[in-house]
Amino acid sequence: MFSKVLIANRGEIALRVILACKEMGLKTVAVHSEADRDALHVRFADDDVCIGPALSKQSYLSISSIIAAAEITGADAIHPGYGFLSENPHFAEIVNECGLVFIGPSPSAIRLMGDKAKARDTAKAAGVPIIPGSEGPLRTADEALSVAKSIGFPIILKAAAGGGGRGMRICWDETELQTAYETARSEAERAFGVADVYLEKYLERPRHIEIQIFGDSFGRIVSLGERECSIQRRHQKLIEESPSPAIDADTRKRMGDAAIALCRAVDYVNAGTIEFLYQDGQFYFMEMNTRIQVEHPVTEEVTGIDLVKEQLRVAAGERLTVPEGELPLRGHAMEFRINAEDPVTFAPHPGKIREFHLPGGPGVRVDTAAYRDYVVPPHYDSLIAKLIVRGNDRTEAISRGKRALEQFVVEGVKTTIPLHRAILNDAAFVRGDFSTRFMESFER
Amino acid sequence: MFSKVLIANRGEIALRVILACKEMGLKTVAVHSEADRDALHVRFADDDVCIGPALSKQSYLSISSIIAAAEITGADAIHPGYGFLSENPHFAEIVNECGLVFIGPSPSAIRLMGDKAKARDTAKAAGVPIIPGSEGPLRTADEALSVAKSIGFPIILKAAAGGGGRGMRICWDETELQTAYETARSEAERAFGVADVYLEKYLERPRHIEIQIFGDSFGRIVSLGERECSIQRRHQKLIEESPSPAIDADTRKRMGDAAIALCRAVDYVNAGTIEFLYQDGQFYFMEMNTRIQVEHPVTEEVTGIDLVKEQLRVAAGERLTVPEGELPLRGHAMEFRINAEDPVTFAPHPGKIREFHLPGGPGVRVDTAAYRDYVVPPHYDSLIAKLIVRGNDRTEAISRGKRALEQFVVEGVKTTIPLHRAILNDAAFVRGDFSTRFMESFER
Amino acid sequence: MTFKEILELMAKVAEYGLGAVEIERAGTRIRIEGKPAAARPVSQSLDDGGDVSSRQTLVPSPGAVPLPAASNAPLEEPEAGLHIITSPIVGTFYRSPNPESDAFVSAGDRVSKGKVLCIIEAMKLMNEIECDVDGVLVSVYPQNGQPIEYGENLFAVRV
Amino acid sequence: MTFKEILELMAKVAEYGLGAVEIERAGTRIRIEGKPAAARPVSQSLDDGGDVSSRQTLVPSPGAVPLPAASNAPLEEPEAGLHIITSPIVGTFYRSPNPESDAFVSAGDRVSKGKVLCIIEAMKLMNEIECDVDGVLVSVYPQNGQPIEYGENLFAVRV
Repeated sequence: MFSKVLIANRGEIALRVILACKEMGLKTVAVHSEADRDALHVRFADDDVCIGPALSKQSYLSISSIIAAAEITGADAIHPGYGFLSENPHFAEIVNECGLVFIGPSPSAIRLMGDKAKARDTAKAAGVPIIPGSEGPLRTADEALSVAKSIGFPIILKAAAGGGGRGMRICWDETELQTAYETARSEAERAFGVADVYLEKYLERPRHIEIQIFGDSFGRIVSLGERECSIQRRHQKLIEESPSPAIDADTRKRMGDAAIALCRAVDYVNAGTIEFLYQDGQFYFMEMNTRIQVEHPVTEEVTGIDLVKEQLRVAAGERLTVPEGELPLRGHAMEFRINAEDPVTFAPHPGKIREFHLPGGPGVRVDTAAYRDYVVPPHYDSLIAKLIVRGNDRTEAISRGKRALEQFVVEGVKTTIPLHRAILNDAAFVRGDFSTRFMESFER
Repeated sequence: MFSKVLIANRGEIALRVILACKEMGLKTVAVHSEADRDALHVRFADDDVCIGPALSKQSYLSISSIIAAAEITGADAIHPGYGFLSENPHFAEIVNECGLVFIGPSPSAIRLMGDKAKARDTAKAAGVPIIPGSEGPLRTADEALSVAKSIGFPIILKAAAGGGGRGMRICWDETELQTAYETARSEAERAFGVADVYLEKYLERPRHIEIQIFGDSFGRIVSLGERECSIQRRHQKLIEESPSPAIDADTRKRMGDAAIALCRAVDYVNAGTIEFLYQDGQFYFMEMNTRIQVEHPVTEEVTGIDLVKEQLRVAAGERLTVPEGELPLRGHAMEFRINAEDPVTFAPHPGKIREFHLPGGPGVRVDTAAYRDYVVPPHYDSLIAKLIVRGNDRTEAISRGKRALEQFVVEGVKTTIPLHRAILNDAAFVRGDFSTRFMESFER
Repeated sequence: MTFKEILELMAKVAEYGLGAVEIERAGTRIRIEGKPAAARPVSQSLDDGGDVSSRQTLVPSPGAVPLPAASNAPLEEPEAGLHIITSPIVGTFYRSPNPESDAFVSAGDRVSKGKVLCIIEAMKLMNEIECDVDGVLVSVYPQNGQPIEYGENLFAVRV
Repeated sequence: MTFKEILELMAKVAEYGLGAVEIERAGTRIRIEGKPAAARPVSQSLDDGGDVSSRQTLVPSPGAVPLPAASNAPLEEPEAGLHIITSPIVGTFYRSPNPESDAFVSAGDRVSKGKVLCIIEAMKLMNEIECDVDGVLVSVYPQNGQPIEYGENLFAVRV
C-alpha cells in the first residue's frame, strides 16, 4: 500500500478521498489554488501545497505543478478525482513515468475510451449494442429508405459535418423520410458546406442508465449494478438513483455482462462507468467514463462497498474485496446534487454560505466540503454538497429525501434544494415514469 | 394509522420521532418547556405547545399538561421517547383512558418490569438465567458455605438492608468466607441495624450486553440482536456497538431466545430491551427497559430496520415488517454519545454552541437536535448529539469513527469528543477486550 | 503588528468612540471593542442576535406552526402599570361558565384579587382562573374556546 | 494594507459616523465598527462574530499542516519600497547552480533585471528564476533545498 496519496482535485471529492485515506491509515497531500486556501480538503489533509492561481488551467489542470507538489511532499500515488485531469491520458502517463502510482486505469484505456469513435467501434467489436444506423453518410434516398426499414422507424437524419440541430430531421415513416432526406441534405449543405447526412434509430424517451464496473490487476472485472441518471438538465445530472425503476434483474444482468465484455476488451483496471441509453427493454452504448463518478455514493449505499477505498486497494495491486457471485442491491438509494445556483435559471450563484445546517438521522448521508462562512468561489463548478438517502424501497427513499431536504438549511447562496423538493412531488417522478426529457417538460 | 402524533419528549429523540412521522406522512405535535422555545423539535413539528416552565417536573413530567396539549391539538397518539414519562405506567394508563394511543407496551407490562424484584421473579419463572445466590438472608455460616460451594467462588456477601458497599465482602474461597461472614454481619448490623446478609455469584469482569426485542399485537416477538454497552461511566453509557465482539452466533441465539421467552411471559408489544450481565459465556438477566433506547441506532444500522417507524406501525395495530427467520446482522455499527460536558470531569457544560460542523461521507450518521447558536439548557441531560458509524467490520467501524470524530467540530461547549477519540486509540478497546470496568482503569 | 501598534489602536478606538476594530491576518487576530452602548452590552446583543438568526434560518420551510404571537409576549416588557395575567396551565379558554351565561368579565370592568376571570378546560376539568391583583381589566387576549398554552397571555389589568 | 492606512480608516469611520467598514482580501480581514448606535442592527455584529469563530474552529484538530507563514505574505502589502519576488512554480529551491559553486546572490548584492537569483527544480528540470527589477537584495526567504509552493516569497529587493 502507498504511504502518502496526493489528491489532484478540490471540493467534496477531494475531501471524500482524504477521508477514505484517513480510514486506511494513509497520509494525504492536498493541492489547492490561491482561491481555495480556506477549503476543507486543505484543512483535513496532512500536507498541502498551493499550486497556482484561481484559474484551473494554471492550477488544477497544471500537470507540472501537481507532479512537482508530489515530489516536494514525497507522495507516492495520485488520485485524480473526477473532472480536471482525471480522464487525461497524458497526465496518467507522466504520473507513471515519474514513478508514481496513478489511481485509475491505464493511460491506454483512458485514451481509447476518450475517443468517441474508437470507443464506439471497440464496444461494437465487443458485442455491446450500439444505436443502429447507417455506416457513414447515405449515398441515395433509396439507401436511406432501406437502412431505415432495416432498423425500423422512427429514425433521425443527421448532418455528417453536423451538430446544433441543423440538418436534423426526425422521420416517423417512409413518406416523411423521402421528403426529409433532401431537405436535410440541402440544410446540411447550407449550414456546413457538406450535404452528407447519415441516419440512426431515433429514441423518443430514452433513459440514461449507467453501469458501475470495477476491475483489478488480476483480471477480475465485476459489475456493481446500474445507476438511473435520467433526471438531468442541459446534460447536467441532478438526481441519480440505484436501482433504476425501469431495470429488472434480467436486464441488469444483460447490461452488466455487456459492460464487463467491453472492459475485458481493454483490460480495464480500477473503477469505471459505462453509460447506456435505454428504451423499451433495449440498451445502447453511449460512452465510458474512466474515473470515479460524482454519483458513486448511490452505488455504495446499495452495495455496501466503499468505491474509493476499493480504488486505493486495487491501485496498490490488491484484489477486489467484492464478494464472488451475484451482488444483491439492498434497498434503494438516491442522490440529490445541491448546487450553488438559482433553482429556476440554473445560473451559478457563488458567494458566502451564511448558514449551513445538515440533515441527519437514519438513511441520510451528506458528502460536502462546504461549511458555514465558506465562500463558494466563482471559478469552479457549483456543486456544494451531495445529499444521499437510502430506504428499504424507492418509496421510503423518496419520503426520506423529502424530509432530509426540508431539514437541509443553506443560507447566503441560492441552491437547487427547492428544485429537488419540487421534483420529489412530481407524480411522474414518483411513479418512476420518466426519460432524459423529464426536465424539459418539468420546467414548463 | 394515526393522523397526528404528539411527542412527549425533547432533544434528539423528539426530533428523531418527528422525522420518522414525516416520512410516514403523519402530522406531529411538539411539546416544550419555556427553556426549549428555540429547540429544533419545536421547529420541525407541524404544531407545538408550551407545556410549562423549564423544570421537568412542571413540563415534560406533567401528565395533565401533556394530555391537555394532545386535546387542544387533536393528536390521537403519543410517543413518549426515552426517559421522562416513557416508563411511567400511570401515564400510559391515562393516555389510553383518554382514548389516545400510547406508542409503547401495555401499562401492565411497564409496571411489572419496572419493579426490579417482580421482574427478576418473572424472568426466573420464564427460565431466563439470573445471578445465582441464596434465597433471602443466610441463617448460618454453614448455610453460606454450602450455597457458596453450590454456585462456586468467587461470591459476594451483601447486607440485606444494604447498599453503599457497607456490609459487602468478596470471598474467593471457603476460609475467606468463614471469616468474612461474621464481619459482614456485624458491619451490616452497625450500618443498618440489621445483621442479615445474603450472597450471590460475584462477576469480576462482566459485560453489559442487551438484546433488542420487538413484539406486535399479533403475538409475534422477534429478537434484533445484541448491543454491547460495557463502555460506561457511573452507569452512563458512552459507546455502544453491535454486534458485540464477545458474542458468537450461538450465544446470540440463546440470549435472543431467553429475551423472547421473557417477553412472551408478559405479552410484550412494541420495542423493548433486555439488559444482561455477561461473563465467560454465561449471561444473567439484569432488567428490562420498556421503551426505545438512546442507542437504538446501532441496531438499525446492522439490521436495516427503522425501529421508530416500526414502533408507530405496531402501535397502529400493524404487523412487524421484520422478515421471518434468522435476521443477519450486516457489518458493524458503533454509537458515540456526544455530551456537552467536560471530557475529564464529566461535569455538565451547558452553554451556547458557537460552532457546529457535522461529519459526513459513507457510513456516518448523526442524530442531533443541536445547531449553531443553540443554547444547551442546564435543566436537562447533556446529550447533544449521537454519532453513529457503520463499517463492514469492527476494524472499519473504528477507523471510520476516528476520522468522523476528527471531522466533528463543536465549539462553545466542552464535549466528550476528545474522550471518544482517546478510547478509540486504547489497545484493549480495539481488541474488544473489556468489561463494564473499562472506564475505571481507562481514567487512571 | 507590534505591541506598540496595538496600544495605538486601542487609544484610537477609545478616542474615536468606535464600537470595535478587528484585524485578522495570517493566523493573527486582534479585536478591540470600545465602550459598549449602555443600552445593551455587546456579548448580550450577540446572544440575542444568535437566537434571532437561528430562529429565522432554522424555521423549516413548510409545516411548522409558529408559536402564537401572544405566547412570546411574556418575554417582552409589558407596558408600564399594566399587569399581565398568563395561563398557568394548558387547555381551552372559556370566558363564561357555560355557553348561555355571560362572560365572567369584560374590558373596562373593575377586578379584584380572587375574582374568577375565566375557565380553562383541561382533561375534562374546568379550572377557574382567578385575578391576582386589584385594578381595571384593559384587555382579554384569547377568543372564547381558543386553545391556550402554558404562559400564554390571558388578561391585562391596569393596576 | 499598512498600519497607517488602518488608522486612517478608523478616523474616517468615526468622522463619517459610519456603522461599520469591513475589508476582506484573501487571508486578511479588517473590520471597523462605528459608535454603537441604538439603531444599528444586531445582525452585523453577529456576522463578524461568526466569521471569526469559524475560521478558528474549522482548522482541523491534528494532522493538517498550516501553510508556511511566508506563503501568506504576498497577500499583505510589503513594506514601502520593498519589492517581493515570489515563486512562479512549485518545486525545490536552490541558491546555487550546484552544491560546489557559490550562491547566485546574497543579501546586500546589487541585482538587476534578468539576473538569475536561484534555481527551482521541478520534475528534474532546473528552472532559473530571474530578477524582474533593479535594486539591492535585502533578503532571501527560503533555505537552500527547501520545498517551495506557488506564490511563496523568495526574495526581497529594495528598489
